[in-house]
Amino acid sequence: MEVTWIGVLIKAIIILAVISAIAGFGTYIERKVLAFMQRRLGPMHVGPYGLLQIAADGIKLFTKEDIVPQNANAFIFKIAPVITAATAFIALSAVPVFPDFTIPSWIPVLGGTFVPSIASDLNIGVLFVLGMMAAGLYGPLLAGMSQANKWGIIGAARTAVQFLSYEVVTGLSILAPIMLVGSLSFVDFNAYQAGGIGDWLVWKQPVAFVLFLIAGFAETNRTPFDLLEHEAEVVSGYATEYSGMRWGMFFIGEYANMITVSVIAAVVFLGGYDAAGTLGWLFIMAKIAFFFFLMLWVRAAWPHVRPDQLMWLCWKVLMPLAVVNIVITALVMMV
Amino acid sequence: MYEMIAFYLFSALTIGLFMVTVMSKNVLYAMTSLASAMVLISGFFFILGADFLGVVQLIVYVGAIMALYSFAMMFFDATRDIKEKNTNNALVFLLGGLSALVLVLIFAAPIHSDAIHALYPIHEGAGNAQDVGIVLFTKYLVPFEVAAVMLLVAMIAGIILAGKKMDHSLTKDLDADDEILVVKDRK
Amino acid sequence: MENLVYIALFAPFVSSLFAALFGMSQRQVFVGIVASSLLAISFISSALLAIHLYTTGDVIHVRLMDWINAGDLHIPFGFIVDQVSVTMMMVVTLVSTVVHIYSIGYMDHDKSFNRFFSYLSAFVFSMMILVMSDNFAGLFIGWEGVGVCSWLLIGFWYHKADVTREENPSISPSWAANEAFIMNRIADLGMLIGLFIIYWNTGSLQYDEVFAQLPYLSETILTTSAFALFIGAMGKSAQFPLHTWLTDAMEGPTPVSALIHAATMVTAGVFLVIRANPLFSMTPEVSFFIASLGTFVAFFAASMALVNRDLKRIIAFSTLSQLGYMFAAAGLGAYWIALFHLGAHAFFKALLFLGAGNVMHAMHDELDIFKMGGLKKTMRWTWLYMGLASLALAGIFPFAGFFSKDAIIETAFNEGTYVLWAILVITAGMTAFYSFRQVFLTFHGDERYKEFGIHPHEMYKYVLIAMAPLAILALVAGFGMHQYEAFITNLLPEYHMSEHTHHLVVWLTLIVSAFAIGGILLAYVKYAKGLKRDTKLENSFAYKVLANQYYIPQLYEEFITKPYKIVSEIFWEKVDLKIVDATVDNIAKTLYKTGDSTRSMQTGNLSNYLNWMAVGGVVLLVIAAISAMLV
Amino acid sequence: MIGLSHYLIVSAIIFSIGLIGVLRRRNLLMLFFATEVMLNAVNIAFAAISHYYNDLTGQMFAFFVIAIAASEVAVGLGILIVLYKKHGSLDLDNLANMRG
Repeated sequence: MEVTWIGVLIKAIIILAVISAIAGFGTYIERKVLAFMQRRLGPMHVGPYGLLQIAADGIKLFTKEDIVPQNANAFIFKIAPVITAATAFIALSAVPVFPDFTIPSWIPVLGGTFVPSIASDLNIGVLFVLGMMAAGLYGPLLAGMSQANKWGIIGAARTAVQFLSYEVVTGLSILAPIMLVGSLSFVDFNAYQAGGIGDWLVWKQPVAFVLFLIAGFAETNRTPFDLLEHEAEVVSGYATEYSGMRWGMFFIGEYANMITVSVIAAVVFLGGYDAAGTLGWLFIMAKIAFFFFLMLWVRAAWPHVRPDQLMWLCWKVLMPLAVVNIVITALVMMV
Repeated sequence: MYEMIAFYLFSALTIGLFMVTVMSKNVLYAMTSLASAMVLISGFFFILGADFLGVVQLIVYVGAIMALYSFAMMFFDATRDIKEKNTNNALVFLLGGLSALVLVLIFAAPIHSDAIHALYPIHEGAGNAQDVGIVLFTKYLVPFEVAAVMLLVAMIAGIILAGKKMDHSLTKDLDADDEILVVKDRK
Repeated sequence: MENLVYIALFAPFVSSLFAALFGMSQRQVFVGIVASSLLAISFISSALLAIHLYTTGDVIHVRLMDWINAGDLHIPFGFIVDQVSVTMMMVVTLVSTVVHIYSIGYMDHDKSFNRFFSYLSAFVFSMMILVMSDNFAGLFIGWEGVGVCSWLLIGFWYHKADVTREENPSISPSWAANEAFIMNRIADLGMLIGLFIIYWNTGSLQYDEVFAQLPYLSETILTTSAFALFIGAMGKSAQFPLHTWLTDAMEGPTPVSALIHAATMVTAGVFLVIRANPLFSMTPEVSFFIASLGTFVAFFAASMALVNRDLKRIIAFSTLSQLGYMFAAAGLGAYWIALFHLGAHAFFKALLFLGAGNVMHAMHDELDIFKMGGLKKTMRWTWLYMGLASLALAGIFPFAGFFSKDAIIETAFNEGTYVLWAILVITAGMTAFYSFRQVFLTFHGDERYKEFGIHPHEMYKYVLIAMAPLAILALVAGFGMHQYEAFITNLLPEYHMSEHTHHLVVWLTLIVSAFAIGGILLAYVKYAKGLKRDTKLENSFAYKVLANQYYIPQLYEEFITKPYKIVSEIFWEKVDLKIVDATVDNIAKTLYKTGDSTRSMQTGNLSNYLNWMAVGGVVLLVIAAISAMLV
Repeated sequence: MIGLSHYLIVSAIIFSIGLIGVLRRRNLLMLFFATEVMLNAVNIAFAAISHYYNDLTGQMFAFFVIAIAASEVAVGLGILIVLYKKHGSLDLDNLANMRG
């Protein structure tokens, strides 16, 4: 099927709309899941089972006063959240969120348009996503540096340290599957594991899978690695001075990144959208949902780590493990 | 058509952003514009079919090098405008402009390209990453290894330079807050 | 068998390295013992090789590695064990083993004991390379190697200060070492030229390939190369006019004199002529020149030995004289006789030197035989050894010297060169005289040393025992002459006396023996009862000329060293100072001035530097643009 | 149609911008930034030549330039921090100890 610009546009719109919605809905889910795990009810007052809480939060965020601190560098302060959100969505553009499909011909105007699985199928997709996620660190970084606030600066410093360090682990851990597949394209990853559950790379690369997940938690700033905005230590880190929709953008970016990591983990290690058609939809959605749930679950189950423990884990445990994994993979492939 | 639009867009943006980098008095602006211009330069690389180079530009330049710069900036005061004596601005712009003019003249002149042949032609069909890999690990293996060693050496040098006695100043016993108090006392 | 070759070759090397490990440390006896043992191993290997070669006749040719491979030049690191080299190996390893053991006793009180063994073993290694190499390049390496070791060993006591020529004719050990080295370098230049000519014309330096090509070369080339090679041999074997270094080399420790400057290294020249015999047999003029020069040197050196008072110098002159004999034989085509004399001479001359070392040791480094006498009482064994060696040197039946020297003199008669024959016969008489003059003055007569307060004592037992093999060989080696002839002529050309000579052989032998015995008797009459100095004779012109070595060292100094120094000074003052140095100084001055005038550019401010750099860059760009436009 | 000259001209302009930055900046950190600008300009030229001559050598050189930039940052920033601790400023005019 030929990829047309209309198809790509539709895909882009779908991604933007769906992910933004998920980001909002995600907060609700997160609160609910955490609540259940802590034997309480969570949001219950707005709407049935608190379902309208999302709308209430949205209204609150949009209507809240937009504060720019006096000594802050206003311009940078304002664009920093945009960078976070933008890089997160750009990264999603190279990820196969859903399988490709054709819009049924009975729909007027758009009928018969082919919508590709990936908005832009780069042949170096994996690296591109990693690169964009790396660029995403500028959001928190600039936010922290521009706001003339010590908590902010500390948060920014932690951002740089944590993201830079864990990028190494992410890259190295995903290198081993890349070596096995011999391609950097997500489509090839999917095709490599098309043979069913037995072909999933998680069986061949369990170490890489675990390492990638751990690094993914750090890259998306999730508990137990959420040192960038750890309330008990740095108030709210890089986001201390933010309010309203600017703060909301950080939030959307974070959720989008969570979804990106989930998608990568699902496509690279758990077979992706292996079965064509409707089942593929369901499968990948289930996998992504599982990883999303896993993140919440971990948040409920684990305490924070200290920054020095974070670095220790990265450079003295994960990175050597990742390198050893690569070497072993290479040896096995060579033999 | 797309290529042309992209090229002119990227050119205008990068040139503008780099101008900001060079002219701005504010370190944050300079850093931000430099980083974003580098992202745009990776766009150039994608247009030129050098996908792998583009991604490397993103990951290494934007993700690591510029991040390191910003990390280092936290040691200095980033929000304050930097004051520089700008003597001889005329000379600077004359030199810069002249070099730009001459370079442009040289490049705009017709190039005799007949004599130039591709030594490592790009394979049809294979992706850019494969091509790059093949050339990098055959013809450029030794430079590659040397570059690796160089990076290792640079890393060690960086650690030793910056890591030694990070917690106290070599010259001053007072930290910044105390200094302000001292100034106030004098008044 | 191949392993034996390597053991024989490298055992001395290992020994040298081992001793060098302790080179800077205190005297350690075990260093000497280990070195001697390794040398003994080398000797045993050589002996086994010799037996193998004697019984089976297999020439062993090994190739260690490719040494030089450049363009058309292929020189392997190859070694050959044939009849000639095995003879040399036997002689070298035997004498050096004895000398090593001897040195343990002789160098007992020297603080550089370990260093001495390192040098000595290094010398043996170089000598083994010299004799075992299968090509001229390897020979040359060994040749230079022994030169260096000789330099190190002559100058072993380098700390001794220079004195005047009247006080000590060789001035100082380091002076003597330099003299030896420089003279050898001059001669080596000749040898190098010879090698170049050979390589240029035959395209190889391998002995067999070179010799196979010889018949196709022109007369001139053969003559030039043979002569050039012989110049090298002249230097190493101290033939006239490059002979002065050998007597001065006696400044080195006596074991060194015994090993290097009597038995082995100085015979390298003879070895070269023997090795290259196909070349020399094709150039009769050069060969005859060699024979004449050898005869002349034999006589010339013997004449100087007649009047010398220095124990070691007398033996050194006799070495020169015997080398002359060897060259005479080799020049007359009797190569195997020359080689035989070489071997026999090595045994009794080493013995003689070692005996002299004993005397020196006993006399506290006093060498003047006029101050000795009557030492026989205290040094019976040494007296026995030296007497025996002197008998061999004088050529008295049945000692080794008799057979070999007699054969040489017969050869001279056989070739019809009666003048040479006559000189050699007279020289034989002189040899006997000076040898026994020395023996009688040293060991007989009144005990003149007493007035100098010296209490002589015999050398250590083990040293005397170690010298025994040399004494035995000096005694019996001559009887193996016929077996040796059969063995060596497998490789070297045979040499037979003509029918005419054969008839006269008894008479010839008697004439020579008569001269020899006459010499001994004369010495006995003059010196056995004690020293009676004849002032009239000592003041005569001839005596003075001989005592001053024909004034040759003085001539060299006057006509070579001094003019050279004057020329050097002129060049130093006129050329070096005024032209070369001035040019360099002016360059520096210009740079200084430029620096001074442009110093203000260096403000220490990086920005300014960058501005300058940019100016330069823009200028280069403009030049590039303009040149591109012009082309 | 975009040709090689276009890229080279953009590259030259960016390079000159970097040059201007190098010349007029007195703050060492900003000097580093200007250097990065120049390096990037060269990388564009490399990639463009690589593309138009169908030869990967240009890209290879761009990779090595990036590697060099990374090393430069590691060492350079270390030096900057040491300088800052010692002098309390990164201004070149304060560092002119080497007056000839």
